[in-house]
Amino acid sequence: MNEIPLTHILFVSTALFFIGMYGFFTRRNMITILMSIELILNSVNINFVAFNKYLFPQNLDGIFFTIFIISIAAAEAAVAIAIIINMYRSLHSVDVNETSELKF
Amino acid sequence: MNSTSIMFYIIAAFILSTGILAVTTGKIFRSAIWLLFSLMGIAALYFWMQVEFIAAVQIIIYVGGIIVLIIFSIFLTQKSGEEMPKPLRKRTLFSLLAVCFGFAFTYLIIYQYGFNSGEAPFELKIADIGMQMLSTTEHGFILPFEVISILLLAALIGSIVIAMKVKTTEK
Amino acid sequence: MNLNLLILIPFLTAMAVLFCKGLKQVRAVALLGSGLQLILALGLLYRFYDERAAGNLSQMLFEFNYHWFAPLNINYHLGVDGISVAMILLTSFVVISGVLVSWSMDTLNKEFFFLLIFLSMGAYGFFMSLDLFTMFFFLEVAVIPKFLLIGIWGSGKKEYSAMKLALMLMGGSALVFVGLIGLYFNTNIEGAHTFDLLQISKMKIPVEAQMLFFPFAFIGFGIFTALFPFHTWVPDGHSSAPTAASMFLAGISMKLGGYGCLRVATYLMPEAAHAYAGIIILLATIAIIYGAFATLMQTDLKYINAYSSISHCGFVLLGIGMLTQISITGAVMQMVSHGLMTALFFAAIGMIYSRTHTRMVAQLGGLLKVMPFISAVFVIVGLCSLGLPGLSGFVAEMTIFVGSWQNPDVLYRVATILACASIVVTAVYILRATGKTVLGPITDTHFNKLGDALWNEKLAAVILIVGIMAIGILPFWLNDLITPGSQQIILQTGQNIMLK
Amino acid sequence: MILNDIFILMKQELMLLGIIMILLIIKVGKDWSNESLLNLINALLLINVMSGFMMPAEGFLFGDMFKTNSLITLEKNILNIGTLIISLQSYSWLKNHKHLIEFYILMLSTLLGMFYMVSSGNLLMFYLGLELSTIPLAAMANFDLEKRKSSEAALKFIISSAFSSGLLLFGISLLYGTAGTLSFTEITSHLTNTPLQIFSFVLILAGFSFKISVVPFHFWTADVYEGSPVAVTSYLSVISKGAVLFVFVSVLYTVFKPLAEVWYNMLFLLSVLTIVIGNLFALRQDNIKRFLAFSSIAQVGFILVGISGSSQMGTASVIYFVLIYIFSNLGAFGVVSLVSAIAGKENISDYRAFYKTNPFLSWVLTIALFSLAGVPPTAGFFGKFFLLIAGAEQGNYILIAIAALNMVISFYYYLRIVKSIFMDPNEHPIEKLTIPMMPKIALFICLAGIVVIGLWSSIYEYIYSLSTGF
Amino acid sequence: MNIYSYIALIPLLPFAAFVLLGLFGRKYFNTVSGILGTFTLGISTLLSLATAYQYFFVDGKVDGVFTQIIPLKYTWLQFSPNLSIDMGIILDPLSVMMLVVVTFVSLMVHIFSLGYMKGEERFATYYSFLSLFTFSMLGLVLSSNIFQIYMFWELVGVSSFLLIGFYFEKPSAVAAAKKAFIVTRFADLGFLIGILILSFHAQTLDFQTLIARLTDPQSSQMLSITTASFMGISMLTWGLVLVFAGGAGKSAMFPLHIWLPDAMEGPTPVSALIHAATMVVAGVYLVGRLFPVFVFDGAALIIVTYVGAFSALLAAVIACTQTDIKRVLAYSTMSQIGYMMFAMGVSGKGGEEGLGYMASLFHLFTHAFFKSLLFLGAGAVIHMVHSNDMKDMGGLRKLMPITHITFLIACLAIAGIPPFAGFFSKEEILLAAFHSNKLVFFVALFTSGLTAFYMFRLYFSIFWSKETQQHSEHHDEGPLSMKIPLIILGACALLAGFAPIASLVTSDGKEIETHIDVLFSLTPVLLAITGILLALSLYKKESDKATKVANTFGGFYRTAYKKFYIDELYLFVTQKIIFNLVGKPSAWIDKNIIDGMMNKLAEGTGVVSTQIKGLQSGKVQSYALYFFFGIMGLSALFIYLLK
Repeated sequence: MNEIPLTHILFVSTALFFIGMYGFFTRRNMITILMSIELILNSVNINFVAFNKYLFPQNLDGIFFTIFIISIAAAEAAVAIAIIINMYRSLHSVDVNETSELKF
Repeated sequence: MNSTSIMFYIIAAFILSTGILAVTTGKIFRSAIWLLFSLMGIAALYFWMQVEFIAAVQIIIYVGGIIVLIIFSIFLTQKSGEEMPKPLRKRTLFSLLAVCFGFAFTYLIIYQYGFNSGEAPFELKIADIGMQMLSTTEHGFILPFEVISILLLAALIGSIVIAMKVKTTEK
Repeated sequence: MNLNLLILIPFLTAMAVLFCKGLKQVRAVALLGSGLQLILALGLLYRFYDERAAGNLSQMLFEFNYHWFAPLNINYHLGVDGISVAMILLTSFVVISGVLVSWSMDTLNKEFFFLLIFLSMGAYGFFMSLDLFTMFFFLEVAVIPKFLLIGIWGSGKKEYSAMKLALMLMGGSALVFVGLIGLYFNTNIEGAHTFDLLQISKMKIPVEAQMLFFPFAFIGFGIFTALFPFHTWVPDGHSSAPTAASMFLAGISMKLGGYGCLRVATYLMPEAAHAYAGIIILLATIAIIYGAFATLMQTDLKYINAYSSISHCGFVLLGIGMLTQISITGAVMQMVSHGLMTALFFAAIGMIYSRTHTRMVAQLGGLLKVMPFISAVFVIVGLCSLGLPGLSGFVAEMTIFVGSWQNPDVLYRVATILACASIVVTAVYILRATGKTVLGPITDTHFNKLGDALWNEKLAAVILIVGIMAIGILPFWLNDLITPGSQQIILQTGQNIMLK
Repeated sequence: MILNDIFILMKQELMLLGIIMILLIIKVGKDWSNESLLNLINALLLINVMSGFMMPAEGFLFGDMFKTNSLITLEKNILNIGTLIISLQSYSWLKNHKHLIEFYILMLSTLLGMFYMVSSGNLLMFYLGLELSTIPLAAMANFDLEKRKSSEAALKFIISSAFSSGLLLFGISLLYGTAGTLSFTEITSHLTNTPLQIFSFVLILAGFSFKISVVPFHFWTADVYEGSPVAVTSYLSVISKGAVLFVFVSVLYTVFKPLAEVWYNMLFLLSVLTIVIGNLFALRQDNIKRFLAFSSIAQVGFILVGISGSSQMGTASVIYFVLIYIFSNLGAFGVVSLVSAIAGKENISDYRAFYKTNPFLSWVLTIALFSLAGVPPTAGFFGKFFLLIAGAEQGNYILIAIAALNMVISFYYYLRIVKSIFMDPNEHPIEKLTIPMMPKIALFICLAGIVVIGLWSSIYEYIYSLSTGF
Repeated sequence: MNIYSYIALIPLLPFAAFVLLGLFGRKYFNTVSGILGTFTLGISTLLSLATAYQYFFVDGKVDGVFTQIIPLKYTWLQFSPNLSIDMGIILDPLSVMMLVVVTFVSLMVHIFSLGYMKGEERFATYYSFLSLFTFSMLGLVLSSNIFQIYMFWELVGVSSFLLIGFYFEKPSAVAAAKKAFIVTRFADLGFLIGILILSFHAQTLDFQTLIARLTDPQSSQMLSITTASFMGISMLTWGLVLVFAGGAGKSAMFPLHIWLPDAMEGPTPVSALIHAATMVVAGVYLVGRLFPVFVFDGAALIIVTYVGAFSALLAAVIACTQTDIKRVLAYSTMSQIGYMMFAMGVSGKGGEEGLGYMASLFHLFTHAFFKSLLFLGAGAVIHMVHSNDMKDMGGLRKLMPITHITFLIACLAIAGIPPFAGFFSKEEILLAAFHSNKLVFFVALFTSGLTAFYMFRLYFSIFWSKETQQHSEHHDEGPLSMKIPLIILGACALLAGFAPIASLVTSDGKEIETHIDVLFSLTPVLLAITGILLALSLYKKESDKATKVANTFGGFYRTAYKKFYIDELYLFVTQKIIFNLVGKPSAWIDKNIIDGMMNKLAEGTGVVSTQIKGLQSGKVQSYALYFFFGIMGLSALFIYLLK
């Protein structure tokens, strides 16, 4: 296990983070944007777990942080989806580009 | 290079490739499925890192909860299999540049930092998690636990209010 | 003498005005309040002489010091010297006549008088402040009411003018603010900073800091007093404002700037004042000459007075820039004189306008026949403006000229000569305006039906004329009042070019 | 013993929890009329405000999860007062709202989140508090359920804040990776000027900046402010912002102290950007809420100037300014909310000739705007003055000069509204509004605050005595 | 305090009259205001005569020399410990003589106006202005301080403005008033700067001290003013020349004379008072006052000489061509003042050298009487004919005998025919010129011939020429109040030449011996008679001889008739150059460039604001992108660039 350097794991998380970010920037569907955010949060989770495990094993701070992030992600997703659904009712679309009534 | 490391690279490749697919696929339902795979890959990574508890939570909440929620919402708002509108080309270009640059930059910094692995062995006991979760002392997480419960309550109420609108509009 | 009264009375008057019903009550209260102010100001003058006669030689009299914001060493510190007393007198004269002139203000009268009196409170506070923070506070108090006064009760392109005025003055006060902050952080009293004017004057501000912050403070205050090329708010602002507001604007508010230039910029940063004197004089001379020539071309009476104000306020700056005791005395005199004079001028223009409904010189004519009183006022103020002996303008301008001449630098001499030359141009435009408006044949037959000034207008004019003549005929009291103050400033600058 | 501590140290949070519980019970129980509910809730909030001032205590709870002292108590009290005012002001809007109780539950839970955030002693609690104060707010933004704009605002808010919290988390995780701890006090000792730590700091700074809408992290602000119900907008702009500012100052001053040189320069840059961009955008807005959004962005720029002073005065001035800002902004929002709720108009052009029909409201709005602009004798003048003094303490006069000159631009747009109210003619001005009791009380409180907080120096001196410097 | 304290009353009485009449006259006692004004002035006149007696004959002389007495002095404005404007009274031969002249002529004019201005609606106003003028003029001549004189100088200017513009409904009157004021104002600018220069170096504003310091070659002040120079010319010269410029403006010397003819728009008595006898000689008075200093600076005196001589000639030439009787008189005034000026200029200090000084003031004295007489006579004529143009007149000698006789006396006086007043004074002037400057002497000689010519041209045109007089309905010469002054002044014009000015008013206070050199005086008298005869031949009878003569001069005549186009030149300079090249550009620059800059600044901000609105596109993903850029930018900046 030790032969995998920590940076490799961080490579995965960073890459995932930017993949999520790319999705966030380009996707036009609100739900897929939400999905991209999940990717971002997951990459953070990997970071926390990896750091906790390989660098600071004395405490469980990272692990706990991960747990809380996961729960918050759930809450966030719930509210976001509620809003999206509400939005969909009036807009009849989930294209984020169409939600630009408020601008300038 | 032993089997665990090979395992790691396989998992890593899986996570990233499904992740890329999840954000690029044209069909939304497929996208959700790719996301599901990616999240499961992450769970596998947790397993690989021997933090089974997190892996379990990951599967339960993400795969069992959030993805399901997302798929429900997809069904509510979309016909499955329908092609999503293509992203704007200019935005794609910019995003790609930004993301590539960002990634290179970030990883370079991380890489240069030179993380060293700690000496102490890491042992994760689920009992510890339970104890600390409800402990009120130093490194006890009861307060965050309570806070998150309020957050979930509030999120619940908020979602209900917003989603409950159905009746009023249809009247 | 409690100086707080001079802030309290206007404040209470303003508040009382808000609770009045109907024009009659409102104006009665406003008149009462401004009358009280006048009495207080005269009382202050009397008490001031009294104290001085009794041998009280401290720089500031009637000091009141309250520790306001202790952590920042900000004090509510009031006190007066001769210069302040002169400015306070000026303010009280203009305020009461401003109230009288607005006697029959028909729209939103309550608000109008409230703002007027509120503005005067700012002016009083400013002139009495011995703490830079308090000073700045009152400076800004005096700005915003003008915006409303012009914007609501003005005429012509009033919104534009009001906005322009407010923004430029606020810009000025922003610069002042930077200057004040710079001063503040360069003071040191046992590790703490201070805003206290007297304390700062006693310590040495590093010369580099002075060189850096003097322009901020001076230009900032200069904008208030129509420093070229930041004078453009003057014509529009003055011409769009209602009569009383024009009077306040030109009579009081432009003086805030001159006073600030003197008391803050020059007094506290003497070395920098010397270093920048050339530029100040250059700008002041340009303002004087250029303002005068620009006035020549104006066709609207209010514009004429506004541009002439630029020219006249240039004298104030010139006097300050020359940095001799006489010229500074002259600058203060000019502030007082111009304040009274321009207020009267605007009052006269307002009276004419309210009757003939035009301010264009070309459309007016022969008013002496139908409204002799107003015309006489107009002529008197015109003569004061062109510096007729016996009226205040002469005394002030001559003091400045004599003072400026004491500065032996050739270029300064040239500036002085140019400034002197402007009095010829002044004569030209004043006589043009007077000749066309008051004299000559009546241009419009309906003028024949117009009446002369009412009692309130007469009273307002008489009050101001009394002020003008009190200075013009008996200038020594004002001179004696101001001179110790200007002496103090000159002593501060360290180079007394005064004749020995 | 610990229970006793909890009661004493966490009394403000417990009060809120109690109110939330009461509301839940009422919700589950029988139907109340909206009026009586509002009366009850406002009474409860009043009690909440008053109880905040009682029994001040100092200490830590649950390790470093929760800390409190008189400054933190004061900050919470300020937030409490603001919430009460908003609640009073929203009377007209809430009176006819079906989900009154839910609104309050959400609002109070966000407030609770802010309290935890303000009291947090480590990154986890900070993050949770932040999320607790954000996610329900998104739901609240959608509370004009019928309006598309409202849900658009909510959507933008939740998406943007999720994004920003993703970045913030990434930063936190990197910081955790380099410091090995989540505790504020311990992080400080692990901070060195390594690029990674600076990077993580930037990410965290961005997280903060997002919440307090610092340019270029501010873009959501205007859209969300415009679309949300006025009550939510005002809540977002004063309470949520204020809370994050409180944390921001203390985090910068204590946790990131070793990086002071870095963040000082960053704040310089950001504050200039924020003031300028905020001003430039505010110049040409017509929707008054959107306008207030940009003006509040510019205000934040000024606050950053004050923060950059990094001294006791900096802390004090920021808190003082937030206090003033709450009263001034709520004064403005109070009027806007009344007009919006009763007349349904939100454009500046609708306010033309407002003075003819509603002199009282006009004066309140004008004075509030003057206070925002920083015109004496309103408190805003003192607030801004002290912020800039604090900012100048580092000797950065360029920053002060830029800020001071930008104040002139800001004058322009504040005066523009005043001009509309007083000077512009209008064929169809907003009709004469009858102001219900509660909003009226709220307006008077705001007016009193605007006047008193500035002139009465004891308030500033009190805050100053509690503040800690660098 | 001493016995002369009452002198303060001399100016203050008219001032009181001014205030009283100005404030209440018109409303409450319009008709009697003339009497009131005249009465107060009468008291002043008596007082000044008493003063003259007291000073000249009782106690003015100390050791055979007239001394300056300062009976009163109050500090009016203390600039600095040694620089102050004092309000004081100075008594010396010069001021006492002027006191008499001013009060006396003013009194005559007051009396004359009683009849002349009768029925005028603004009768009280007229008298209040007259009183104001008298007050100012008296203040001027009594001033003990150079700044004090400047103040009264200005007041005189303004009262002249008010009086010229008295008929304010006439645009030409208003224009003339404006012109007079502005031109003299321009000159006063020089005066002011001169004062600044002199007072700066002398370190005093007080006449006595100033003169004492600037005439003592050893004093440090003298040293400072002569060593300091500007453009190679010493400050003393500058100061004196500039002061003289002020005097030249008031005294209508070339090239600042253009206001004087126009000033005739005012009521004729006013012209008699201000523009003949008193105010216009203020310049001479000023030079006389500072004469001790002038003597020390040859350059300044030369300028005074040539300006005076040239003005005398120029005015005489123009006067020959004018047809408006008042304008002819105006130019003759200018010419005579030119005499006084160059007399000052050719003078030296003390004894025989100081003849010019004495002659100048002597001429001032006599001129005051005959010139005011001429004006009042012209006023009487105008009163009757209702026209200023000599073409409308003629043959009036029978209708107005008193006027005719007195006018003739005055004409003879001005022409320098013995034994009329003008002869004596002019004689002294020519003598002084002869002794020091031949060129000037010949100019003066020629001018005196011209003077006789144009005066008699005037005289004949008015009183002879046409024999029948049809356009006048009332054959009355006017009320008694108009006749009495004419008679009194006529007597003065006849007798003033015998006044002992030579023994009283001299440059050093000592008496000088004068004697009439018959041989010397023959030439000018003959010349004058030639002039008279020429006029007689041309204008005695109505004929076209005069036009023929004019035609022979052709272009020169026209140019002279057009006053050498100096007015047009001024008009060109002021209207075209000052207005178009300075005034209009200033106004334009102000409106478009400076104000435009401010507006553009505001506009620019608005434009930028509109330009960047695209940033706020409403698309949440763009926002996120900017967010991300922000982070990347900040980190890149602070990690790599600012390390």
